[in-house]
Amino acid sequence: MKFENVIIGNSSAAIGCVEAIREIDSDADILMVSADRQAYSRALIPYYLRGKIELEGLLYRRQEFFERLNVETKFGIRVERIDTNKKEITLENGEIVGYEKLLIATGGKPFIPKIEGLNARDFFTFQTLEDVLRIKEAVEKAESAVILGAGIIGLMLAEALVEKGLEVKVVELADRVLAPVLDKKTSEIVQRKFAEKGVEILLNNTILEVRRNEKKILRLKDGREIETDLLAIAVGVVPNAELAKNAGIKVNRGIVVNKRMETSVKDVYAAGDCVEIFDSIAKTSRPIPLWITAYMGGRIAGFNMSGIPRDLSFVTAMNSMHFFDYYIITAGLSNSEDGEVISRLEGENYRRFVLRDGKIVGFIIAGKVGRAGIFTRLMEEELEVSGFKDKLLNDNFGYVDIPEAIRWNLLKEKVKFGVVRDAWI
Amino acid sequence: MKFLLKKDEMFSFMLPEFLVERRGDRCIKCRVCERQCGFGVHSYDEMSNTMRADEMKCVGCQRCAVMCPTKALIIRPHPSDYRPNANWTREKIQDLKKQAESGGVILTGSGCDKPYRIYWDHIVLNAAQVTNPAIDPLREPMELRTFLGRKHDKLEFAFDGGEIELVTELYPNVQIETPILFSAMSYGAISYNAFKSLAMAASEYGTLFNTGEGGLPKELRKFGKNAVVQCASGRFGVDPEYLNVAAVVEIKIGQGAKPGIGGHLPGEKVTKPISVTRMIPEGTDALSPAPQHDIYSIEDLSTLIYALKEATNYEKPVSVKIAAVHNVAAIASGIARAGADIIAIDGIRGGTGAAPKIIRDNVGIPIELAIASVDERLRREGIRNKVSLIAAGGIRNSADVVKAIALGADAIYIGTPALIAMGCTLCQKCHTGICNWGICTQDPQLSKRLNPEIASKRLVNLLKAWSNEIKEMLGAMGINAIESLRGNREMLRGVGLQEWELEVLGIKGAGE
Amino acid sequence: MRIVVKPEVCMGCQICEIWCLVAHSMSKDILNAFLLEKPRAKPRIVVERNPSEYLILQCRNCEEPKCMFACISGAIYKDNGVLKYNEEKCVSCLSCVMACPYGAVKFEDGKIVRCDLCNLDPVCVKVCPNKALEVVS
Amino acid sequence: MKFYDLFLDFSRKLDELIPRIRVQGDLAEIDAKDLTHKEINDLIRYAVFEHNCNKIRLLNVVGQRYIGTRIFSRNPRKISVEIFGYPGNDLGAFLAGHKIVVHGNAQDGVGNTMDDGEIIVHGRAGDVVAMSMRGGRIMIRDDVGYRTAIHMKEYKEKVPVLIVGGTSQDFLGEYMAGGRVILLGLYSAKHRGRYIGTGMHGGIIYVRGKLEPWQVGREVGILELSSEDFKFLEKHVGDFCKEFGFNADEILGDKFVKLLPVSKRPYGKVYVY
Amino acid sequence: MRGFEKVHDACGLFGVIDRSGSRFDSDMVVTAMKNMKVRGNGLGGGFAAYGIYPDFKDYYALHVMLETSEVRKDVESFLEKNFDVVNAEEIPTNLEANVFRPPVFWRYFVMPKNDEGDDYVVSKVMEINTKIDGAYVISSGKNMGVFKGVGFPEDIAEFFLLHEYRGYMWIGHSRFPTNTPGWWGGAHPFNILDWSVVHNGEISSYGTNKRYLEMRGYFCTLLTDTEVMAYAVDLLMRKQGLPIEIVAKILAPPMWDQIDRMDEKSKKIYTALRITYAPLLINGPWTIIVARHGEMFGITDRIRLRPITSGEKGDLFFVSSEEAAIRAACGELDRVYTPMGGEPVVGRLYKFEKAERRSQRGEVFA
Repeated sequence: MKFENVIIGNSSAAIGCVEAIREIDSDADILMVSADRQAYSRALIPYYLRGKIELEGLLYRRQEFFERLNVETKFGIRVERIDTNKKEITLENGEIVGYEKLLIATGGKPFIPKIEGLNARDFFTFQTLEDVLRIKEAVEKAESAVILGAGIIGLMLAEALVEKGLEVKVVELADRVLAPVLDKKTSEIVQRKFAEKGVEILLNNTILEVRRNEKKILRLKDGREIETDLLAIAVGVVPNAELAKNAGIKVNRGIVVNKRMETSVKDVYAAGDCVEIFDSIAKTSRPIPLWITAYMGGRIAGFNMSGIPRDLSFVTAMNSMHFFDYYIITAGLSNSEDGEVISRLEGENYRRFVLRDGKIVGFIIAGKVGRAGIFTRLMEEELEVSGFKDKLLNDNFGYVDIPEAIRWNLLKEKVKFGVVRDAWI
Repeated sequence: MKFLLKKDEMFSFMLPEFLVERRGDRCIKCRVCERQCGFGVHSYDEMSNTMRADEMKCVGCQRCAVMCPTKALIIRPHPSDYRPNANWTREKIQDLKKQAESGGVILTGSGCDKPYRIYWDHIVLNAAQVTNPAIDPLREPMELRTFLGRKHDKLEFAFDGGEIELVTELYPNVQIETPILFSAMSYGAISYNAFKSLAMAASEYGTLFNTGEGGLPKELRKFGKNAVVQCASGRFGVDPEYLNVAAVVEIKIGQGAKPGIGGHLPGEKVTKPISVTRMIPEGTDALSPAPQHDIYSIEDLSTLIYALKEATNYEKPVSVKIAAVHNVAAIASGIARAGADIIAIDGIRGGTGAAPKIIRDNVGIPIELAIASVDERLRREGIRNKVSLIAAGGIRNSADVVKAIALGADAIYIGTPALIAMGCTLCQKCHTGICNWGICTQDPQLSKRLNPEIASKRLVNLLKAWSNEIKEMLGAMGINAIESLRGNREMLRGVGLQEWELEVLGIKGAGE
Repeated sequence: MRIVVKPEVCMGCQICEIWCLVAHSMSKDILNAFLLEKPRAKPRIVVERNPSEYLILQCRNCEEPKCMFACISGAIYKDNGVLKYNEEKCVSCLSCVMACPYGAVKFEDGKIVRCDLCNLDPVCVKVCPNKALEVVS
Repeated sequence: MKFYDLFLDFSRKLDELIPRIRVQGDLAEIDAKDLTHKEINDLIRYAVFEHNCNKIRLLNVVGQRYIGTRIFSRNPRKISVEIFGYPGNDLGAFLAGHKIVVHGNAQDGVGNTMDDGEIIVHGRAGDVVAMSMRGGRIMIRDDVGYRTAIHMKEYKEKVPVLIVGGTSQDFLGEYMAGGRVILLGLYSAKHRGRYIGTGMHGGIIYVRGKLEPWQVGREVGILELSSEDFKFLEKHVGDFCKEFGFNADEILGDKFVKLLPVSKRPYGKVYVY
Repeated sequence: MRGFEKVHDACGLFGVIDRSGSRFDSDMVVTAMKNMKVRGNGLGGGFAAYGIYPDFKDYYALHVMLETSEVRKDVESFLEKNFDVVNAEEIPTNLEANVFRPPVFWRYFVMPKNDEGDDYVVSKVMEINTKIDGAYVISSGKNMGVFKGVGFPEDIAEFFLLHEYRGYMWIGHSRFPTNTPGWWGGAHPFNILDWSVVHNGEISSYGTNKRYLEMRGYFCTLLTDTEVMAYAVDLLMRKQGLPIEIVAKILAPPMWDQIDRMDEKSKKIYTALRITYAPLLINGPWTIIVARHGEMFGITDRIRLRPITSGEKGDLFFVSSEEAAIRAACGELDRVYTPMGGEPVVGRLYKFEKAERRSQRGEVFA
């Protein structure tokens, strides 16, 4: 059995890849192999836990999608190994499938720090459908929870658990929540939001040891011991790159890819949370585990796999998050102090821009998030904004505030390649 | 309107001219009226969540009433009035108060609105019955093509070798497909978009627009073959290329709305693009002297006519535009003999972008009488075919066009009807530089309101409609070419006119 | 297709916005939509205004729609070349707001508000008194 | 009363006139004796466009108008016309960048609405010299008449210049909206013109010699010259002296005054809306 | 200008010429007119005959209508003053004929004083018509004459004893005026010098045409629109020397859309004609027959709102409102032709053949 395109994984990058291939070529055969039984959206996990959506709602693309796009699927099957010489993959059931082009989109996996006494049954992670089903069950019996890690996932889980009536504590090693993306002011607002809901956030702290009686007893760095029914670990995600590594593909922190999403081995592409990629703003290669980055990476890989050379031109970290209806959007070097920083805080509305050489390299917009995408665009275009930088801080900043000479050029859509005709649910 | 205390202003004794009524059950507070009023009449008050109106500022242009999505606005003359007085009308009292408060000469825009007799409304047309057939213009040919320029008394042919050769060399003539031209409205007086709309419409329909005295912007020179370019006392934008791209060169001596008065485009209207076209620095007053300072006599006019013919290599008809004044017939005769190919005569009701009100309303004579007496005079002298006559000022519909041509005009200039077609409501505030319809303004935000694509289409529709109506009237008379109407006063009869008026018009009374 | 504004003739009257609201109201009647319906329908058009300028923006129906790429729930999708939005699937994560380079996706009263192109017969284009909006393919 | 077209009816066809022209390479010489205005310009066009002449010499000119007016073409070729005799009114009207030199006196309307180029008169000129002139330069060796430089205008780098060796009669620079006029007053101690610069709202008039305040319109202020003004005068007066054989240093050594409009908007307050 | 009444009429026209130049009597023309009796209503009839005064062929024959006998003195003293009168006589009439209140007709054979020519004659005719109340010159050509009045054509023929004249060319007219009282001067043909015109129709452009002709020195005095035809033809053909083929294109020009489709040369000529002679476009429904010595032509308006037919038999050439009238006069024909609107049909003496060939070769007027 041999396919022109084989995709390992079925999440964002994989879907992006399939949709791109089909824009170019309606005939090429595609096989999608994934350990997951269904193509669901991991980013929706917290919403499911909160009951905002039903299980059905987790499905990013339904099975009909694959039929309609004529994609052969082998879901619920793990890939054992890749042989890049023979251009074959071996599945866990022993089946061998040949490929002409291969996309590795194996995603990421939760990072579990070393904690004394911790074993797998003691804690939950919060990434997969299995995880959330387990948590859902556990929540029914639990009264209290401790979450290690005050990142986006940790805090969203905290919000969900508070809503379920649990007494929640969050333990965070850094001196504030969301330290990698928020500055002090926004962190404080978020902390205040959680405090108002009774969530205790233990900063500059971590769990050193887990012990058990009826409940779990956690010994913290500051020496305190706290009891909890439920422990969740959400300190981050790391690339799931073993498969690639074993196949002899170059891996640093993640699978190394270039702008065309090509790995070190010919005809093997990689995209999504499993790769490390060049951050156009931070000017360094690193894993950027974001939904849109994964989708775009997969999409670019799809074009290149179909013989259409195309680069992923702009990548940087960007996040949209919300806690107790407080919305925050960040991008780039959002909390950097290195450069010209302009900001305005009014109540809980906050805008902060980091400028270098008159160009935006990062921003935080919180409260009235308005039309934050415009700033991402300005970053991507590397537009000199010093001429109107004061206006950036207005809640209703828009294209009208950009000088007319460049405004209309910006409003032209720059289609690099590919026209999306259809993308079904 | 903020009902705030005012300081440092002379308390005004003026009454508001218009009443702004807002129907509460209709107003959705969408604030379209506020955004549409260049005069700042409407405003929204947040505290009371109401729309307000400052009626002192309202000019009755009806922009808000038209644009209001729920038609919640009624703008009508203000019912507050002085004691009725046939002598001291409201207008007279208001003008006087305005002068008492300012000490200025009152300026106004648009044409004279005084009730001098409108002769068009006292002239009726003929139609064929029984003895000759009326012609159905929808199915049979009906010709409105008109040529403007000097005509020969006779043609000479040579019959060499069996071939017929035309020996006579024709004078330059310009062909138009309907005897209706757009009158002079300069870029500066009207907005770029309005100006461009006129050019586009003239070009599409095959007639002419008139640049007025403000020049022709470079990018619009492609419309030159449909342009009458003016050479007026200010000589703005007059360069050799301007003269040579045109279809007709017109010397502007006078204007019906302000005979004997020069032009004055205030410095604030001389924006960058205007200054490029007029070739004067930005912000400078563009002054057009009352006379042309190289024309103090009829010989001097002749000098300029031939200077322009020289400058254009005798390829273009030269027109002379004058205001209709008391001895217009003798003046026209002189102009014809001075070498003009076309004489345009502008009557007392002709429009203007700005004129002293006292002049506009009191100087000049109606075009009906002027055109009749000029035509008759030129015929008596045997030189009617030496010039084409264009009647202007106060033409309101196609019947007026037909009557003017039957009185003796070759073609008609329309200014105000063209403006109305584009949206003008004759609020007479052209001179303020604020025009809510985007026509008579240089404010870039206001001029945007006139989309040349729409406005030119409206103008073409106007020309089409009038031309079709003219064809209907011609058909009814049993005539199938406009030249058979020209000077055909048999087709006219007067109603309710005195003997002297019939005599001047050269028509019989109805029933005679 | 895409709705674009011709800035040289857009006069900022916002009549497009008013009728957009009506088109997305329950009653489709301007008076009811504004005066009676609670909550009032939301116009999809983005009107930018500062003291001296204005700009009307509709969804550009991008050929490569970033909002769709960013959408984590599949609520934004394309159907036969037209971007569509399924409110039921949306979890208001605001990824689309973050991604849309034109700021054409609005977030108002906890809901994503975005242009639906009125089933390819956009009301805003029809009502524009100055033909400043046009549909281009 | 018979009707005549003053030009077409009295002008002969070009074919009849061709013997009047002598072409020698680049130069065409035309004997203008008894020729009409139109005939002269017909011949000039013939020389310029049929024979590609760039230099025209007109002999025996007496009163023929519009000389040089009809050489406009989209081709920017510059023609030089030398006139011997007494050209008539509107010499170089609408002139499109060409050069005209007159050996004799000129009449009214020299350079009327002239666009660009140069007119040099070795003698005097009549009324309305440089009316509505928009560019180029006119140099008159002797005096000029009424309403000189009326409504002269300028735009950006296109600044017309008029230099008069003698003096001017009344209404010099009326309505003037731009450009530069230099009045050298070489032949009399005093200027006699009145209403100078009335309605003036742009441009500069330089006057050498004495000027009483009553001679100047109320829209005009009398100022001292700056170093920039002197630089300007040096160039143009220098050219003038070279052309007509005067001593520039001597002339420039004398006192000049500068007339400037006090407002770009002289009538802004007269009207109410 | 005021006091004028335009006459609206619908009429019968007829013309016949013997191209060899042989003279013949009035029989054919009277028969033909009688045949078209229903086209008239007895309020007007008339004839023009060419070649009838061979004895005085170098003198202008003035047929003068005198409404009263007193006015004759004024006319005769005016004539004495301006002409050498070689013969003066009352035109013989039959007072028994069925006509309505006939005036008196005199004819004078005259020669202008001081060797003056045609223009002089025209101006003197205009002077009599406008200045001498009650006197009208109804024809003024050489070796020809007009006989017309109020009555049916055959009655007019009888009144004027027409069978006693012999000419090589005759035209006739039967009139149906609708709104003017019968007036002898208003009957057709209209004549100036040797130009005679009979007309069927109504000229909608009358006011335009009349005012243009007035500018050229023609004054319309006969209270009918046909007059402008006669004067227009006189102006164009006699004064300006244009051939009938060109005159036809002035009176009834092609439509602009037709001109737009022509080749450049023709377009230029037709455009020149239309713009120069625009006031002489004769608009409305009409057919005319125009005669002068040596030739006769018929033409209609450009969209042919009134009828015309021509016919040939041997040397004879006919133009008529109806084919039946020609056949009534002549029986079998060699050729019958109905021209297009605005297309002239021409009958000429053979001795003018050269001119005829010339015009036929002028292809643009084909």
